[in-house]
Amino acid sequence: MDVLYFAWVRERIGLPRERVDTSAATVADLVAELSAREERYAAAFADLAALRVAVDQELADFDAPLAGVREVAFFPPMTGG
Amino acid sequence: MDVLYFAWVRERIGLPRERVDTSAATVADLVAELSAREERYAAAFADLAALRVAVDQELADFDAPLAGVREVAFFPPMTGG
Amino acid sequence: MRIVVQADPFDFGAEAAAFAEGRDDLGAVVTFTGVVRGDAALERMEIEHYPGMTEKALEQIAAEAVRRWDLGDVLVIHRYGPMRPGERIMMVATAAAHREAAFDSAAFLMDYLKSRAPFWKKEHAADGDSWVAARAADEAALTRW
Amino acid sequence: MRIVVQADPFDFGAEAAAFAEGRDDLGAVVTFTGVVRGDAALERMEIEHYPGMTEKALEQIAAEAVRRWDLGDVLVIHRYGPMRPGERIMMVATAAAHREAAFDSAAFLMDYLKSRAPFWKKEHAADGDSWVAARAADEAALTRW
Repeated sequence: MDVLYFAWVRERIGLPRERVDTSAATVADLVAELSAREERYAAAFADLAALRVAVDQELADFDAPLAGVREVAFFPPMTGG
Repeated sequence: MDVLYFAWVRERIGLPRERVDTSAATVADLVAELSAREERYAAAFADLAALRVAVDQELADFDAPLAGVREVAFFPPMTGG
Repeated sequence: MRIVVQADPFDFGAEAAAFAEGRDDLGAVVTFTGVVRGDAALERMEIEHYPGMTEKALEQIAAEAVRRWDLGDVLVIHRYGPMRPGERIMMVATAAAHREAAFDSAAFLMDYLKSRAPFWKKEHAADGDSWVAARAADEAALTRW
Repeated sequence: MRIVVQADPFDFGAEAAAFAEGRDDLGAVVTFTGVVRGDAALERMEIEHYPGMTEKALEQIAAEAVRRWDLGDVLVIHRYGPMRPGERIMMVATAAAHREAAFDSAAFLMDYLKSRAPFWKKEHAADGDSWVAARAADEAALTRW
């Protein structure tokens, strides 16, 4: 699936999007998998309360299932308007 | 003093303004004086709850005093905007 | 603060564009525009006002808004005379640092303008003329401020 | 209903003038405009967004406003990319028969847009860059709807 990062999450991880092959069942499992990879991921995901997640471009919770999902995005709380 | 009429009060009385020489102490006294004059005044002032009054261009109550006042206006509730 | 009472139409786009233009201390601008609503029978609307008192009342209402909220600018334009359905009757605009003050003060201006500024609307229709009655809801709206 | 997401500046005056123009069933039109606020140190603001999701989120928010209020028209324009202090970031416009619906729906659109549409602001200042933090008050504002 495609994993996208925005704002300071993108800056901390160092890339805007990547292709991830995973068998993670939920968003939280995916976060654990990425955090185990490298320090920059662990740093970006250190405080989940400061993060928001979208699954296939809809806001979702960290326990959302990933079966059939094409795109997951991580970002800080939004500041539009 | 000048007495002004607006909207249907003006139409009912038949003129937009007139000069009135009066010794009425309050707006209510002036209303009684005008109503005693002619039927068209009595008709216009029949229901004071449906009327508003301004004394020297400020909204006022019917018991407002008239000493030193130059201009009194009678009109229905306002419908601007 | 600018208060305009006039018979002529006003250019809403130009007024909206010029209001608080380039002010970088004001993050939020709200405008409200009132338009003549029509139905099949309405031919025109005629607005009567009280010259002298009208300007004074609008200035007092705008000054009260400035006293209650931290506003960078306020504009009120209100027409009188004949208007057709679809024409713009009036506008208000408010500008503030944040959106809450801009929204609340614009709603406040409208509530007070509706019931405290000396304008009266008469509808001229195919089946006769009639003065628009004040809405009880408009008077009631004042109690929230 | 029109939703626009673009990098280019938009012509606020022209958009405001064209919105609901000549519609004689809509007596009340409200616009809100967001402007880049500056202080001495701010050189520019950069807005990042999530192409695809942004449009979808704005459409859902506008559709929800149309579901809750009887609106004749809705417009949302939001920019992304670099902007200078004083520039217009975005606007919403709503049109309804009466002012309550126009005011409430515009405030609703702004509250949801602030916290539910995927935009992020970064300030570039003489003394460094920083991401704008979400305000607790903005999240709290959603509970009133």
